[in-house]
Amino acid sequence: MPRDTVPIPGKIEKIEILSHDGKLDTKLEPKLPDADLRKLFRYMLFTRMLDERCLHLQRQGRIGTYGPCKGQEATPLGVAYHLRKEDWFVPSYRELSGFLWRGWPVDRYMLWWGGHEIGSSIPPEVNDTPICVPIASQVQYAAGIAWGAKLRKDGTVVACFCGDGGTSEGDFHEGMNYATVFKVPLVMIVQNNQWAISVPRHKQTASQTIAQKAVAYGIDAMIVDGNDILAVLVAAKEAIDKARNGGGPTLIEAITYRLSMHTTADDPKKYRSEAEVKSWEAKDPLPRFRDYLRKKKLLDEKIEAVMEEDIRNELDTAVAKYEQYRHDPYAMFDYMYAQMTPELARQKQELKAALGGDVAPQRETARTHG
Amino acid sequence: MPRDTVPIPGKIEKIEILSHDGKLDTKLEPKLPDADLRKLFRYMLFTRMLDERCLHLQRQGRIGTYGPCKGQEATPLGVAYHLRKEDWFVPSYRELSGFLWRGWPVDRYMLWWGGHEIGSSIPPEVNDTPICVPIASQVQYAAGIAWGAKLRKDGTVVACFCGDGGTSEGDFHEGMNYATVFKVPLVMIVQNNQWAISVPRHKQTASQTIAQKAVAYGIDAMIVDGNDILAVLVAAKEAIDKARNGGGPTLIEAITYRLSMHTTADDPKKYRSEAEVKSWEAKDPLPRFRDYLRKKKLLDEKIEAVMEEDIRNELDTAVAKYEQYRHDPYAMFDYMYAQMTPELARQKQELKAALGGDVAPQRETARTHG
Amino acid sequence: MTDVALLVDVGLSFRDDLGIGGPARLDRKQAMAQLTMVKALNLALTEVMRENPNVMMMGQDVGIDEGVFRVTEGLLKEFGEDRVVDTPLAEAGIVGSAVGLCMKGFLPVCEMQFDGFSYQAFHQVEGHVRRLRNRTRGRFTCPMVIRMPYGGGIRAIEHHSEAPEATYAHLAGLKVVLPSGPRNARALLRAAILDPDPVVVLEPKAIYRAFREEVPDAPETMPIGKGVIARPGKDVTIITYAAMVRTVLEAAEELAEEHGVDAEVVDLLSVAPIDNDLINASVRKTGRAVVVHESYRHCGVGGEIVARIVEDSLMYLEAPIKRVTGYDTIIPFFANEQNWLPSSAKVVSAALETVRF
Amino acid sequence: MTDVALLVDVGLSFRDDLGIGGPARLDRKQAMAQLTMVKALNLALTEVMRENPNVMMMGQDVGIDEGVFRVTEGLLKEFGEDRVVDTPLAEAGIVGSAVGLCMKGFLPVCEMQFDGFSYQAFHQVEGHVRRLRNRTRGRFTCPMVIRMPYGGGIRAIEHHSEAPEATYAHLAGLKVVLPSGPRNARALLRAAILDPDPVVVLEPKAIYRAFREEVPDAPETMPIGKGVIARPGKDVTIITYAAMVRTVLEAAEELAEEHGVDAEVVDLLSVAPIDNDLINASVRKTGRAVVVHESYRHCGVGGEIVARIVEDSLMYLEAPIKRVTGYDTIIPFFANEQNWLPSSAKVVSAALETVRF
Ligand SMILES: Cc1ncc(C[n+]2csc(CCOP(=O)(O)OP(=O)(O)O)c2C)c(N)n1
Ligand SMILES: Cc1ncc(C[n+]2csc(CCOP(=O)(O)OP(=O)(O)O)c2C)c(N)n1
Ligand SMILES: [Mg+2]
Ligand SMILES: [Mg+2]
Repeated sequence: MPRDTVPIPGKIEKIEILSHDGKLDTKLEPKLPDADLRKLFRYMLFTRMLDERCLHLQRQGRIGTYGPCKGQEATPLGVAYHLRKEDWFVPSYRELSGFLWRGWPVDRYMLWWGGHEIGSSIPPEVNDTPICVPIASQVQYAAGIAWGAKLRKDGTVVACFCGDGGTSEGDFHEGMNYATVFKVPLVMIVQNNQWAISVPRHKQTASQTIAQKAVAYGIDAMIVDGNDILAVLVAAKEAIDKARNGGGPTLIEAITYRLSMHTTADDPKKYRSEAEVKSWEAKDPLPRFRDYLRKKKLLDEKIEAVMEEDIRNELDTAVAKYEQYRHDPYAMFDYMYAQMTPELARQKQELKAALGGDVAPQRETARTHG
Repeated sequence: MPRDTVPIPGKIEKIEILSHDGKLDTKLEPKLPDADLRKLFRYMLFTRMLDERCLHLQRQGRIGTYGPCKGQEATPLGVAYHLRKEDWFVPSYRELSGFLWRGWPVDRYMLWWGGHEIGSSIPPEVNDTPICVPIASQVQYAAGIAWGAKLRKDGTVVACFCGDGGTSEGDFHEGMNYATVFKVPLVMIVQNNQWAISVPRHKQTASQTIAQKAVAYGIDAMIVDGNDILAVLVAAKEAIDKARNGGGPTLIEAITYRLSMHTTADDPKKYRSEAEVKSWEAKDPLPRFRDYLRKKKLLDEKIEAVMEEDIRNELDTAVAKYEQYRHDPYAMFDYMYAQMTPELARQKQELKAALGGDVAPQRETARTHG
Repeated sequence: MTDVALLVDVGLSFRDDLGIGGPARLDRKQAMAQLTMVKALNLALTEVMRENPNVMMMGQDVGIDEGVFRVTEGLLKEFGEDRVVDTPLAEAGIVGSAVGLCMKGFLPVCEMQFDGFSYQAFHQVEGHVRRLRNRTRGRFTCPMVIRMPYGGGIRAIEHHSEAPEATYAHLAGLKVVLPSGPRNARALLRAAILDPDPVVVLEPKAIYRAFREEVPDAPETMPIGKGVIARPGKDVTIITYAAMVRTVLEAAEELAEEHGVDAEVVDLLSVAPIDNDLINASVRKTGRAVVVHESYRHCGVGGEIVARIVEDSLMYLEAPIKRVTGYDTIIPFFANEQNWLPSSAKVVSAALETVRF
Repeated sequence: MTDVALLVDVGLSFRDDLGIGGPARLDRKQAMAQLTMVKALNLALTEVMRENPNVMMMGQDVGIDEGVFRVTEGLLKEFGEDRVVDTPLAEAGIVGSAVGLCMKGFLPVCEMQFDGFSYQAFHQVEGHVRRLRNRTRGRFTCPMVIRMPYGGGIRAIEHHSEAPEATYAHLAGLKVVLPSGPRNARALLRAAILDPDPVVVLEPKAIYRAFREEVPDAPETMPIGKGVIARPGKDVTIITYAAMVRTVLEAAEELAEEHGVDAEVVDLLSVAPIDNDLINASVRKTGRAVVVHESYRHCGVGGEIVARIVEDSLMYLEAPIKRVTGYDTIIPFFANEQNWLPSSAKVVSAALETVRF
């Protein structure tokens, strides 16, 4: 074949099950126990309400800058649902629904945004990694955890998340390459929410889809409507099962939208139209899932009201717990090394002297300084 | 389409024209002037002989560690042939044939391997960048040069080279992404010589071809037999023309083989079989092109003998020139900044004191130390 | 071997009469505007971009969003998409492609969105930006600027409060400047862009909007590598830079008012090159020194300053030199960051110990 | 808050009686083998990998090729592909995936093929490796080793002769060790692997095979952060580490023989933590100091050492402290690198100036 077109290897599948206008593909509809469906909804709602509460706390200066996840509740939840406890959930920072599902305490989430390291301290019984700030850097350790899982032959799977913007970083590429070369049990989910702060998806990469980046690593990909939790559940299950069975990584592009600002420091009006936001509000995962469950008679206004009330109470408790937290001003020295170095011991004494001797754990609200 | 396979966008073409056993696809055969064909051959031969000479110089301790390019002469040459003077040639380190075609002085090449910065100082009339040691880092500046060309609207094109191993680096990914997002006139050639030192191609990436990595960036790719200069000439022309006409980047995977060691510090017997090397020796680009030209009556043993004799003389002259080079021991201070800082001036004095005053330019052969 | 032609080429004129001092030396008669540092930096960018069509501004969200701190406000509108570029999310991509742009004669100003993400580009800075001139014996140069918000104090999340000046200053071939107020920020950024070599501009984000300063109408440059006396004094020299200049000046007031100690405050403005003469002249006068910076102490700029004093002025020293710095720990998440940062109180007690030694 | 359990867990026993000294202190009766540093490092790796199945060796060409310097000779054969891994060509990938392996309980030893390419992984080291324990309040830790051939002197091409110790030492959360001979190389690498925190091991490639040393049969560790007196003396303290220890010892001989100057040579072995007590004890004894290292002077480890001396022992100083270092230029391509590197002659004249001050 002196000159020929070579077929491009690989497969991209696209899955939508519950459309934003309520159309349901019953053939593809996942068959989950009713209780689970309701529980998923509760987590979705909880996420939405916690997110709102955090915005509120931020406005009152009770936490710092906050990065909301409104509109992106379905994807992390649908993925987390199919993970086992022993599996690993490796988030970026917009996977609140997944954190909650996995058992991350609510007050720890607030503590993170409130400027406390303890917010990164995942409870010992949960195999999550904390919020990861340097974009896409988590893809590298996700690949490493999954590699470790393969070496340990312990049958665990890693689900890792990043954003559409994250795919531009070298770390995304290197992590994907390692994961695929070593054929590790990794499910890589890109939450394509159309924006990386002010940079729209089409300025981020010239590829028509994010999913097709899988071709570069010789693996298959899926595109799901990331606002359709049913589609996410189906895609995630397939990818997780495949990973668990030694089939290696899958790339999932979840098409979604950041309905709110990038963070509370951001003003999205500067770079995107109201009309665009409106059009995506119509695709909001939460009402969509609610309507589905109502049709199934798993929800009604009364149940929802009780749910909301319960959640509100839980949030109140969590906020109270958050605000009771007292941090140790000297703890900065204590976790640098397993054994404190002489120099750090000396510097700890310096700080003690500066603070006028041993100071009891402090309560510093977000307003204390600045 | 609730569940569907999405076609993967993009196109990969494969081009072979002159097979290693002499079969020629006359329909695809590029129509170059006879003089150019002969000139190309002369450069190929020159490259081979210079490469051998450098190995020899290294063994005698007259240059340092040397990285040969034996077997990879066709690709850089075929690409460079279609570049205009104003275009840019951005190599890695195995593109000797291209350097020569572009007008890089032979003694400068030796000076580079002899440990002299002047070997990186490209003559002002040549738009080349010097040998680039950190793998794939050149892809980033190649993208930048091409971007600059687009901004300047000067109609120039950039041809950048890296190895199969290089595609694993984050820099390759980021550079390709920038080049494609900004749709710059870049032709990215990956010399897939099957090995990255001791790491075989299949351990470098799980993708079936290097070419398909283009899909990740939404562009087309070509696979050429990199040992077939006719195929390279055709592919390069198309990609360069496309770039020049605003069509954006193309990824070319040139399938070739490193016939020699990685560098003189390397022992390939540790990691690859004699049989494999033998099988590729049969595909050597040099005899293949020579036979083609002989069939065309553009070469015969006599012409070749004269050519070899001429080249040998040129190499002798270059070696003599190389060995006459005297470097200024203080030059290390002179090119750090446009204007020397006071601290560097002080340190320069320190060195002068240490060397016992102003020292004339030195002759340091590779054997002087260590 | 100095490339004088190039100096002229990019319009570099480090004439001394254009050099301005710190806040204490604003004595020329000119129309003045009261600007924050953000506005002053924006002004410098606008001015240089108007003067020289080769200057480009590139980075994440620097275009339509006008920078997350709004330093690039109005630039996209005035100069268009070719010159003010929203790049894909890759720091090494920004810096690496800027190296190529330099080879095509552009003067790119690269924004790293935060100090903590500049490390993603580190290998391009180390491997190419700082080496290009030397490696090619002047055939190619890298007249780019890498600017980034620097340091702590704004209650930001992890990786947004880093102080990497020593890391950059250690890399031969770079220049590293740190403005301490609106006026010198504008002058230093201008100087950095016009400089024929790569300059890292670390902009103390804690004072981006903390105060305003009079800034003259006409563009100014400052010589890179020269510090200023921010407050003259005779009892002890306190050497510092960036946001810490304010902290130290506050400490100096307290030292004067409460303790009768007259501190001289040196604002370095640049840590590579560093103003050896100024440091030593002041220490020779006072005989005592304290160094203050917010980055890690270990192998920080403070050690370098001490070594410079010891090399040139040991015999003038009447007391050990104290370093008041960030501790050798990860800078705490923001609830506790103020305990990590040098404070005016910490400076006062270090100065008193030094004076009372 | 120290994680004592973990210390015990990974078998760490920094008992003082196991601590060994420099070349001068090889006094225990044991079977000895004459090894080069490469062989000694190889021995350490082999020993630890035999003892602990969680130890992995990973990097470019560390498997079938046994490392470009052959430090990993025999490992693939003995421990198999799962534990000795030829990685794809991406340094951040090596270090970043190793962070994940740590979370799964492995103890990865990452090889950077050369010092000059470790910068490609810098953001992973800065952003995760050194932060993981603190960020998670001990939930996750990073007991990895990043080892690399270090420094100049082997006539290698560009980027193969870098000395990044100050860059790593400045990053709080890392430990940085630099062996100076086969025996301490083996002991330090072992200690680094067993250490519950990340350790950067910089292996001076100039002395990889330059000489042999007796190495006992039984595995040894050395406490990280402690230096040794490589040569006792009374007139001037010369503080150094890595390949420069040999250079300095040579200079010390010349000083003694030709100039009657008795130099004490301190081999730091670790620059983070740094052995403050040893440095100051020696300087208090001699009253004079010279610091020698091959990396850039500006913001290098030398400045830190001077600052430590000034902080603790200023009043013992009888002369300025000289720094003999690589210059603040890109290390020249190899034909001229010897003029850049500190030499025994440069050390002698600095020491004489200091003594005769
Ligand atoms: C390495 C790095 N560079 C820059 C930033 C600053 N930053 C924070 S979020 C963000 C955009 C991320 O976009 P995307 O990956 O699409 O995620 P999204 O915020 O949309 O969820 C940027 C540039 C960062 N956190 N890390
Ligand atoms: C960033 C970086 N990492 C490691 C190396 C060391 N190294 C030099 S060549 C090489 C292999 C390169 O393989 P490939 O890209 O396929 O090019 P080839 O040598 O086969 O032409 C390696 C690992 C380097 N030069 N740069
Ligand atoms: Mg996004
Ligand atoms: Mg190769």
